[in-house]
Amino acid sequence: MSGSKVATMRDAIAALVRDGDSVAIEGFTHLISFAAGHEIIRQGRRDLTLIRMTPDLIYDQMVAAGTASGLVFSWLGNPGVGSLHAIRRRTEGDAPTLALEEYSHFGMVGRYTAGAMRLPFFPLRSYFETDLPAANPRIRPIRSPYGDELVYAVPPLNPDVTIVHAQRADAAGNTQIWGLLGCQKEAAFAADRVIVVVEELVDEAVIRADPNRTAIPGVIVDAVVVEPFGAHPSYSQGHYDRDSRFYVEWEAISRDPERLDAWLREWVHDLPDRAAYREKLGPETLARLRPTGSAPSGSVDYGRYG
Amino acid sequence: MSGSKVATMRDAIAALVRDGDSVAIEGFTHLISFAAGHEIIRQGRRDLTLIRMTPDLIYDQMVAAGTASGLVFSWLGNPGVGSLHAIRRRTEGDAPTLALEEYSHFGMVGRYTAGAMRLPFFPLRSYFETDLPAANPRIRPIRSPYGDELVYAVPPLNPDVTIVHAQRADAAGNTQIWGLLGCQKEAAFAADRVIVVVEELVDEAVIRADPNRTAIPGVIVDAVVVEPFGAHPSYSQGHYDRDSRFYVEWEAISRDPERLDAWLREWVHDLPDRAAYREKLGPETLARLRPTGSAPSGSVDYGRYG
Amino acid sequence: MSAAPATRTERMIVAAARELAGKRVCFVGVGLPNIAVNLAQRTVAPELELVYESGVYGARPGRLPLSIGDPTIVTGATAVTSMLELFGYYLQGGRVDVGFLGAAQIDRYGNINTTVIGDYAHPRTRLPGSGGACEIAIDAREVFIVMRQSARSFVERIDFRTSPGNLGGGEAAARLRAEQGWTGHGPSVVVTDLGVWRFGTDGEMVLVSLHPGATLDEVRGATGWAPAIAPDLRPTPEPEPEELRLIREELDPAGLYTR
Amino acid sequence: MSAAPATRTERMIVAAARELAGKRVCFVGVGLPNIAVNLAQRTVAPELELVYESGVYGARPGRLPLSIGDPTIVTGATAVTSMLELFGYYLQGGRVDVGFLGAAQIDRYGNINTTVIGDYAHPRTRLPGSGGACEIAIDAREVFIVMRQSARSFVERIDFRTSPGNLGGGEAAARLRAEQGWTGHGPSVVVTDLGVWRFGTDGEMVLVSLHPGATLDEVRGATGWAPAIAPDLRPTPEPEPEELRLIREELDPAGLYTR
Repeated sequence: MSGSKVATMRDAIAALVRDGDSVAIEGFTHLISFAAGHEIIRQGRRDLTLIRMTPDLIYDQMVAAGTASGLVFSWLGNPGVGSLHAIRRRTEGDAPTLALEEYSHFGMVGRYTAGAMRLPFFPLRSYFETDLPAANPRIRPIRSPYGDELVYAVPPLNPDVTIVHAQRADAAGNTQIWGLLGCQKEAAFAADRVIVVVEELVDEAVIRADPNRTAIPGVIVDAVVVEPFGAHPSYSQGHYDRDSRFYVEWEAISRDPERLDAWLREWVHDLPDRAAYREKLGPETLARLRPTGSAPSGSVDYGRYG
Repeated sequence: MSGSKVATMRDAIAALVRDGDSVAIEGFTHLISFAAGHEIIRQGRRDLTLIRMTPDLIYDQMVAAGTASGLVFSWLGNPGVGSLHAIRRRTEGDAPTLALEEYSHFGMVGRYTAGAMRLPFFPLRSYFETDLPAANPRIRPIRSPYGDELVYAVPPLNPDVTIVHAQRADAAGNTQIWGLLGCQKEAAFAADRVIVVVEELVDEAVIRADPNRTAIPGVIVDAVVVEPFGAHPSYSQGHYDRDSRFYVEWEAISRDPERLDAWLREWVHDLPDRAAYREKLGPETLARLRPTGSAPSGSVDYGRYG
Repeated sequence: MSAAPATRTERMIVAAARELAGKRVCFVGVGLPNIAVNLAQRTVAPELELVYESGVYGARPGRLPLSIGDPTIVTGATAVTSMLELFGYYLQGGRVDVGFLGAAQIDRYGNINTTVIGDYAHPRTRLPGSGGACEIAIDAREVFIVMRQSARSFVERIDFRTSPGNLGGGEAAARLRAEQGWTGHGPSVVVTDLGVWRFGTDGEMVLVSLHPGATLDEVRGATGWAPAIAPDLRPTPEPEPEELRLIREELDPAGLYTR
Repeated sequence: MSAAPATRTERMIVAAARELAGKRVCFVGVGLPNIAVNLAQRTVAPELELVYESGVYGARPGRLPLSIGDPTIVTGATAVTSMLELFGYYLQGGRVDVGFLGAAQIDRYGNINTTVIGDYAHPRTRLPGSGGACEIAIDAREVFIVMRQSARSFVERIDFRTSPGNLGGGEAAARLRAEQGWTGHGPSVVVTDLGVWRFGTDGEMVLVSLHPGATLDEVRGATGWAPAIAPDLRPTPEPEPEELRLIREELDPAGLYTR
């Protein structure tokens, strides 16, 4: 419909992510844009407030690289494996140097939803009788106007930039996702600027053939970056598997600051872009992560009318 | 997974809809279960509170047939055509006999959502400076716990029964919809009992092939009724068109109480079931409403993993 | 090949369509607004994205839909979502530039009644109610109103305020909208079968152009208050032949709305 | 064909799985709970529907997922939804029968800490935090806790209350839950590598069975308070060979979690 928003990752990050921004790279396990995170590190952004339900390895790397001064999150770990040690080193002990703002999962989802809907708060039945509201005074009780019942509220979350990886988009940024949907739609609608990174750039007709599959409309998207394998070691349903082996290996890398620095040099700073990362991963890794077979959704018929 | 919930419409309505119930037959223009509404009329239910964002012809018919004592809604008309005269006759003038509880569209959606989420209220930016809160005291102002901003709240809506028409379900009630989604998911999750009426009963494998397409999981469904063409004169995307001609004709039928009674006799009371209605419509009408061609969504690949 | 002269309804549609020049995202109501928006997309606003409250974004209707939930607005659309997302993320989220509203009654400040004529509890006429109108009036960045004008519809005092316009005046309305965080700036234009009205800083509508064939006397007779007339009142420009052709041949060949 | 004797971890998994007999909808955590739930589905609870907080309902994992967002839980599932719907409609909506939680620290009332060891602002150890645990503890009809037991994890006083259990006692907890409209009735069982605990009406956990090989002295040494022991304390029934086979050959062949 409108002009193309296709850009290189370098140009998209340079134009849309600024020092001091709040940045949400969302995607629950699935479709995490490591490619964008690495480019932010390469461009030396500073003082970012990093927002994610589950900071995952990408924020451990971005914190280790010195991009961040704060973290907004709901679960801080290497799922099924262990810790994010770079983040822990800056949050434990007498003088933490990373500001934490902590919610539960539903609290974070509610915050994005309030942000997307321009609500001044989102109510939820959570936090009762826990220490979380004391730890984070932005979690506040609110009384129902019906029968005086008490629930809790969380405030809206409106990132300066939301970055989402997806299976496909057209040049105008109309974006489709299948598999885990996480809170990408809410995080994108809540944001001031949106970057979509995709496995495949497709014709507008592909999107329009299945409008129920569209997660993010182009009208809220500022840049479309085409970056196959851009979510590795996270995954893209149907394209490649989660590299669980790398998640296990990260435990030892992350535990040792020198090893972590060396890793960042080798896999981020010394590489010009994601194409070089893909090449460095090598054909064996790409082959190892290929799905064992296909599982087609099947096609439904919307019918022509007029 | 679990036992079959497939039932006839007669048995489903007999078992699950009781005199005095609040009943939501949802579907915004699309997928309105006229088949269920007609069976409720045939079984002579009384004193129902009928809930729908847009009461549409089906509630005009159900009100005319004497099933209802109240109406909860947000837009009362024959879309693009005119009025619902049976309902108007019971709501205009000095002695209205149908209790109206009135919201806006987003208010109704918020009510279902609060019902589905077990929230004591849903906040929205609506109703400011209108006469709606005075007309309906259940619309109440609420202050944000952040910065004292004022918004409005609507209370949760939890129908005794929600009835939803859909393109397909499996025998356990796992239900998929494409095209307009309305607020069916919210209305179903908010309800105590759920009846799903479908164009096609499909194997569980069809549902599991495209889990993102599932609107309603079987675990909240009480009965699955297979009723092809069960939404006429509403429509089922991809199966048949909206019978706009009938919507235009309804204006004159509805305006004249005697004609309306005759219509109810001919098309509801004197027919045993939906199969007879389909037959009475005749092959020409069915052919007229066939889509002019197919518009396949295309298939996406979820991939096999392990 | 000489076409029949434009009817008043056609003039209303063409004038409304031209207001959409340069607009991006438009919330479409059914009937007249729908024809105006589709005309605009084919003429002055090729980039226009159509949003329907039924859950459709970026519709490409293959025929003129009778209702805003017609299957023709679904097939080939950019996105089709639940109404929670449509109203929450698109409309309340502030993504809609222009909302179109009709009205049974309107007052000089653009406040609208689509609920009842008479008393709310014992109405003379029960109208459809808000639907999404109340939210559109509050959340769309600006509101276009399209309606036929008469002394019964342009009234000194509306019987029920369904959708807020400029409330009791422009300054107070602007202050309230800012204080309460409304996305919308309220009504910006009213297009009728007699002319085009805009709103002054005092929040009151002013007749800025008169359709050829209509007279000021006619306007005064069809307005329930002493209407403000712009000092530089002009005739509404004539519809182009192509605009009339599109309406008559493509958008409403049966003349369901335009005759 | 004689199998190796059951390890303590295997006893813990089998005991947890058996608790799921007759249950319908289970919210699965990763790791040990995941193996227990999958074992239950293959043995005592064939009707069990698996819910993952990542947005999956009715999963049919083709392999043991390392994370709760693994692609293998998506392909072939009954429904995959946004997290707003998963947490809002499924969990808070009251559709989950059993939620599984782990813990870094637990007290006698089943209150759980997964946030920090030490002071919140200056923690000795920063743990993952709530994730969905806080909501599961409040909304799931009942909560099963699976964790290894030691004097460091079974403590008199937890450092931070992430997920509420029976608060300060059974009666007060039941009253609060009713008053505040929680769907959940709180923790009903704690399965450890030493035995199985249930909760009395006073809200305190009571050891009801002891795994063969574990002793009461061991339990007391691994509990930071004087534990209540059921008068009819029994040995936990031995795992069946088929249960062990399923764990060893199908569910965790690499022994990632069970050795």
